[in-house]
Amino acid sequence: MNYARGIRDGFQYLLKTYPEVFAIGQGLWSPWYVGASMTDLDKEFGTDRVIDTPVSELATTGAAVGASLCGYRPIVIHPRMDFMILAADQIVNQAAKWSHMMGGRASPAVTVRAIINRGGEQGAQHSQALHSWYAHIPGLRVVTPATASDARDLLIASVLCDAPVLYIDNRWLYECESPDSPVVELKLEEEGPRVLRDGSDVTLVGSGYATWLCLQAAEVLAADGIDAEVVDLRVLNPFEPGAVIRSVRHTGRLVAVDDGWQTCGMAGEIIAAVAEAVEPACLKSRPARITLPDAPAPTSKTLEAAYYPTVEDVVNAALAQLGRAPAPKLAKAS
Amino acid sequence: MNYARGIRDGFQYLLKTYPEVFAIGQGLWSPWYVGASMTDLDKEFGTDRVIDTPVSELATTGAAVGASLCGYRPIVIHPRMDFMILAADQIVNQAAKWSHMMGGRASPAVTVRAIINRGGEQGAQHSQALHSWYAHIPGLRVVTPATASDARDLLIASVLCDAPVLYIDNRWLYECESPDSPVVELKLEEEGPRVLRDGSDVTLVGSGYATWLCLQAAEVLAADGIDAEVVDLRVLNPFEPGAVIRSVRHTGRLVAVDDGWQTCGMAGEIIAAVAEAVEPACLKSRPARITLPDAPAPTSKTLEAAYYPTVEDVVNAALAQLGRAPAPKLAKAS
Amino acid sequence: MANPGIWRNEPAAPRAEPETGRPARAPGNAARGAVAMDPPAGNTLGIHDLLARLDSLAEENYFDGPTADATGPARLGALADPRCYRDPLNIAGWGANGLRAMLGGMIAIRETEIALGRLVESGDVVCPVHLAVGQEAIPVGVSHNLDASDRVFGGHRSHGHYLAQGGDLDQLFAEVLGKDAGCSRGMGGSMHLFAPETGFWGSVPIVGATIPVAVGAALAAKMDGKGAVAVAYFGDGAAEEGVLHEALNMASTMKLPVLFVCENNLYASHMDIAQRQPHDSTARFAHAHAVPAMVVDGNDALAVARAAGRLIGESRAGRGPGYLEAVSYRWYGHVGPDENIDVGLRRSAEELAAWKQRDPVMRLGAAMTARGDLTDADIDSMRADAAARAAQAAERALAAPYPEARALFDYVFARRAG
Amino acid sequence: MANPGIWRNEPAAPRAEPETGRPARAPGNAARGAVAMDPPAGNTLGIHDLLARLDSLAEENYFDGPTADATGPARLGALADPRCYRDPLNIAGWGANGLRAMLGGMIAIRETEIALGRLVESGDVVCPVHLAVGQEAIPVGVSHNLDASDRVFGGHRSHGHYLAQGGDLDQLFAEVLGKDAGCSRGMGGSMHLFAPETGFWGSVPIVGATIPVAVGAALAAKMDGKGAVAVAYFGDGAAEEGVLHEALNMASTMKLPVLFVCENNLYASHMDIAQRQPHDSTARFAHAHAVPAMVVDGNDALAVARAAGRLIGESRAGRGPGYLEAVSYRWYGHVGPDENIDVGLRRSAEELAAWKQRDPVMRLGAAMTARGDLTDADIDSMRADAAARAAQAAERALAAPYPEARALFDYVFARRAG
Ligand SMILES: Cc1ncc(C[n+]2csc(CCOP(=O)(O)OP(=O)(O)O)c2C)c(N)n1
Ligand SMILES: Cc1ncc(C[n+]2csc(CCOP(=O)(O)OP(=O)(O)O)c2C)c(N)n1
Ligand SMILES: [Mg+2]
Ligand SMILES: [Mg+2]
Repeated sequence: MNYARGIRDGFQYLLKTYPEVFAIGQGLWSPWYVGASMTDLDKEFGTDRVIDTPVSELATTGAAVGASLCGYRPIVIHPRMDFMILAADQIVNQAAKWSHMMGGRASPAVTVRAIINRGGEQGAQHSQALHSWYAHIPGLRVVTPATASDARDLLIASVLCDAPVLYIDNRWLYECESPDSPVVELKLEEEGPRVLRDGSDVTLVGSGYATWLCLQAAEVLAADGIDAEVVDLRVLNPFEPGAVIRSVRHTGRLVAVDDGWQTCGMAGEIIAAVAEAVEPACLKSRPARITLPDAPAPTSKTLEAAYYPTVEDVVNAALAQLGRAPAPKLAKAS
Repeated sequence: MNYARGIRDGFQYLLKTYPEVFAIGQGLWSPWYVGASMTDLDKEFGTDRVIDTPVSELATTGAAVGASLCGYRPIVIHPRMDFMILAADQIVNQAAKWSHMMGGRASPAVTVRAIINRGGEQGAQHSQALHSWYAHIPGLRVVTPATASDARDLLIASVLCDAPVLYIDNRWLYECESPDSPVVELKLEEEGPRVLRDGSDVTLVGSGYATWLCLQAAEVLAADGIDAEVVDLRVLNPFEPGAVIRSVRHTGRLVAVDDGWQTCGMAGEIIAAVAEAVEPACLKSRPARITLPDAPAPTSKTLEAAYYPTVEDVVNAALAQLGRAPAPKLAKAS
Repeated sequence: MANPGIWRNEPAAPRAEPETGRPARAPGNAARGAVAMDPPAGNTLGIHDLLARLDSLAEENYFDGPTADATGPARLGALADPRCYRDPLNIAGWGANGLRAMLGGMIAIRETEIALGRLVESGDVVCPVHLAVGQEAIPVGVSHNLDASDRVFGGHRSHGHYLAQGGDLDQLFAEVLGKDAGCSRGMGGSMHLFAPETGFWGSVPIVGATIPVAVGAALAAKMDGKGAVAVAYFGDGAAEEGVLHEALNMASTMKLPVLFVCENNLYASHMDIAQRQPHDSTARFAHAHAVPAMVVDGNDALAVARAAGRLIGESRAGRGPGYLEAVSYRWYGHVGPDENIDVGLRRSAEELAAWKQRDPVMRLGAAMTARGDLTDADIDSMRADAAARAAQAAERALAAPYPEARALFDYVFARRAG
Repeated sequence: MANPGIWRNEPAAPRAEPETGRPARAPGNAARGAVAMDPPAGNTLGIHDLLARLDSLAEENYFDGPTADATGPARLGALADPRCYRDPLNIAGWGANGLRAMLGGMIAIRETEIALGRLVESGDVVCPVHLAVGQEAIPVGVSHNLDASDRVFGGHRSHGHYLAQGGDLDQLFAEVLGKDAGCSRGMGGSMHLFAPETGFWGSVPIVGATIPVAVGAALAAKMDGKGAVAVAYFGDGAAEEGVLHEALNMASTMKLPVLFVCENNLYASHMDIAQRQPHDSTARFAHAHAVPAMVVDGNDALAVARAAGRLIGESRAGRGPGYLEAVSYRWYGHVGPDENIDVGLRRSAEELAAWKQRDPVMRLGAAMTARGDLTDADIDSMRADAAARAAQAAERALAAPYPEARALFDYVFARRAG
């Protein structure tokens, strides 16, 4: 099962099992908009439950919020996180706040699905990964699956959760395979960061595509006799740093990886949470972070290659933690 | 000179000195919208240069961006940062990116002024301080004056800067006084964090209203024989942590204070930047942060009192850094 | 036309004539003559009138730049003229009981808001309180056609919307005072009301925000298939937010059962509509999106009830959305009990005084006393009762406890009842 | 009406009749008869036609829910019918030189885009490339009325807008290939063009984003006081973004010199307009905001030039904004050179073939050869020249260097030239 298939299976399970679930968003009747992640769902479940929309991000999202107040569990799909900025009011001011503002009486059980769709020389307005923005907003659960089974099971958990959830997937992961597994209905409230690989030399932390970078880097490091522990965050908000803290207490070394920007981003949050919790004496070296550089996304292929973090960057940061020189040139990732 | 007067003096100086400057936004012809920070500017400079608008945050901001491309230096005013979320596309996708996307040829020299206007039981949609969000966006300078002279001089520097700037002021500071000073035209590119008070026991870092909390706390601590150094960030993006790092190297203790939320917020960024730069052995205790709790703003006065960080919170965090017990109950701040 | 005149088959109310020579309609209409202009029938404007007005606007304004002044004459004509529509309502065909309920509803809203205003003046209420005194006929007229299975959404000025749906009075006062007994458990205050048990599904103060939310509630209602409708209340200022247009397009394209109710009180905070829009009637937006619209005197509860009833009936029957523009005026200023007549705005004491003569309560009351449905003394005692109930609710709320500190965290993530 | 018929005093072009019995206008018009319907004069629709159409829409649709089907018949009538408007253009009154320039402009755009499409197919171009082959008459007609002091803004499909303003061909190819010699120094690609020296002030691919930006450029132009205008190009899909309405209202209220140009090609990516809007003409939005609008055959460069000229003239004279809806069709699919006719959309091979018969290049060319302005061989050689220029530009761009790595950081914060 690959990641795109995981998402599609999640939709299929939800639409089949729960009559109150529906999907709405731009491109749902299109052959290409959301990659292979929703192929023919409109045909399978009808255009009344898989609804394509006008080019109106804000009203579409608001409509999903409204339907969610009235007993439905809509999934509103934004084929690009960049466009979703136009809908931020409904996500941040409405969905995330209604429960609190109404004393727990309103339940906007809406799932907002945002797709990170970058690379391919698409440029600065078609490349953003703004998960850190939304992790900043209390009341909004933020979920970033890194594996195919999480892509499916966290989607299901998001939709079945009574709170608003932002579910973020990344098209660079669509072809990644995980072993087949049966569908499980997880309780999103109980999900959080998870150790995907044990190790004792250095802790690598990521989410979404950054987790994939960490896993690849751990392989490379293993070949070099270095034992990296990989923690996949999975849920960015509310952020529970416990698993990361435990891991760093054990390894004494931390590399936080994120495929978003640095300032006020998730990688910094990981380091801050660890620094607050772990005695300085426990740290064998200064924690490091790997993020996008402080620039909008370029288009030229040469600049794109320089822009996005690679497995090599993660490997080298880990080596630096251990006081080792950078590895010999690796093939460029992704 | 108080803070509101500082802002108004900044506008007056700009409108008088530079014919290409104009102000546009909701409430500019109103007697109450923007507090005392723009009183009668419409009368002084005419309604063609101080323009009130329909209730259209997105188009108003876009219009300011457009005018800024064509040789003007508009200031677009959002009387509440919460409402400005509706304009985020023009700030984040347009203003912040046009220069980069156009290879440095486009110069959106727009200043976006956002007002943090909270408290008074206004509730969750009328209380937000989202400076950390915008600090995450490359290409957008973010400025948060804490003193009356900065309120004026950083406004002027923002408007004269060729890049887009988000200038954030906080109504809780409007009555704060600074000594009178002559207007200076600063180069925003050269401004950054500044030590407002020297000390050697602990470093307190804040921006905007949080800086005021730090300064008050330093007074209280001084009475207790503790010498706190206070760093005022002033410019959140691009973030230059040098002054903070130097201070922490000196004191070995860090309390990062922010009046926004915690996850992926500015306080975490400060801690991360320090943790990355300072050898663990340099730190005498784990850095701490003080932020809003992870909840939307409440309305009830009792809950508001519990919600916002106070001088007492900062004092106690500093005491904890020094291994000391919390101070006896202080009067509630603000 | 499949059903000519469908919007006109109500008994025509007598039409108050302007006191001055100022014509109730812009002169362009008659002059052109190309559009058949029926004499105004009652105080509801049907689509033909609107198209005619649009046409006359074209004649006068679209092409002659120099006369198309942004601060030019009002296009709503008499509907926006406080010298018109002052007479007692035409209540022929309406039973006394129904009318008494509507009158009582308006009086209850008014007395409640006056009491809230006093709590603001006394300093007991701190949160922003937006009063709609003078606009009571709109929610009473609209809710006349709704029940608890419908889904009503409001904005920052929604006490009346909440009460007209049957929202609890004690819970309203408790909410405004930030008490745990409030309809939103004290977590929202005046601008965040919630009473889904009555069909009132929430108000929030981001202008325009509930418009698409109501469209979503209508989508849910359509999926439910039980004939419920959603209602979005918003103001003439909110009509400047792009989201209204996105919502109208979606509702129109998907044929959703939602009534857009624009309470056009001619002001958005400190700015009158002529400073913000090229035309003073917002129903033109409905037409642009092919949504049936009616424009009514918002100070006539019966006109509102009739028009809303017609549009809601169409929605319940599966024919898609409707748009009701109800023209009114708020007696108080933008926020709190200040009148906003001496703070440098274009709103004047004269304008306010004139609008007070177009009082929606008085006009219904006068018609009922004239017909003998009740006496002036009856009205006085209705008013006194309502005031007493409000005072009592205020007292109870003042004495009630604030939420516990844990409320700050307990409600961040809701769990659904079911 | 101060100046009756102001929008009609052009020589009327002969009107192509539909090949089938399908009427060019919806039947409601004639049936009602209340609005004086002139016979269509030329292929521009003035405001009266639009109001009449609005009226007929009301007749047929507003009230009869069941027939107001979201996927119902097109309201643009013949303008959206590819069986109409196929004849050679009426060029009476137009000089050969001017026409040759316009024809050459269209040919240059077409050959350039065909060459770009080939680079996509060969894999040399990676960035998304949105082709507007078939729509060349619109930018050529609009730019006919503009010069380098004006401010034109585009979107994701803007090669033609850039070229029609005189944007450099080499820089275009270099930009699409991400080379340092590009008009945006290789930092943007096809969707981010910039050539302020020609009056082309930028295109970006967030749909609708440049609409308010153009309004701001118009505000700047008004402040400059030199008679410049701004132009915002956008599509029928962009008209669903609320920001269009906010921008129209601002421009109308502030009387800003901006021309809104809606290139209505009846599709937004995979969805035809009937799936997204209740009506297929977007000019209704201009009317709603009291902005003068004209709807033209977007495959007739002269009709576009005339209408744009009229509206721009009004703007330059200080009379505020205008709205031009130009109906056309893109020969390629949404992105890249694929035709999108066999990928499960409602767009069919027949539809495409029919539209190719309404070719804007052929129709102008045929009229010119018929009058003897040039020969078929002349046209062939214009085409060959344009293709050769494009091929040359492509080659130069392919050989040009990429930006240096420091470009990633150098442009984050611009410094103004002055
Ligand atoms: C998005 C947003 N922008 C601005 C405001 C500030 N604001 C509050 S009420 C108001 C005026 C609304 O006018 P209208 O819609 O006519 O309603 P009315 O107050 O007249 O009932 C404004 C601009 C807001 N609350 N939300
Ligand atoms: C804000 C935003 N939403 C969605 C998209 C995806 N998108 C790109 S082009 C397009 C369709 C635009 O249609 P239209 O405006 O008619 O222009 P056309 O492609 O037909 O020229 C869409 C939805 C986008 N780029 N930006
Ligand atoms: Mg109003
Ligand atoms: Mg289109």
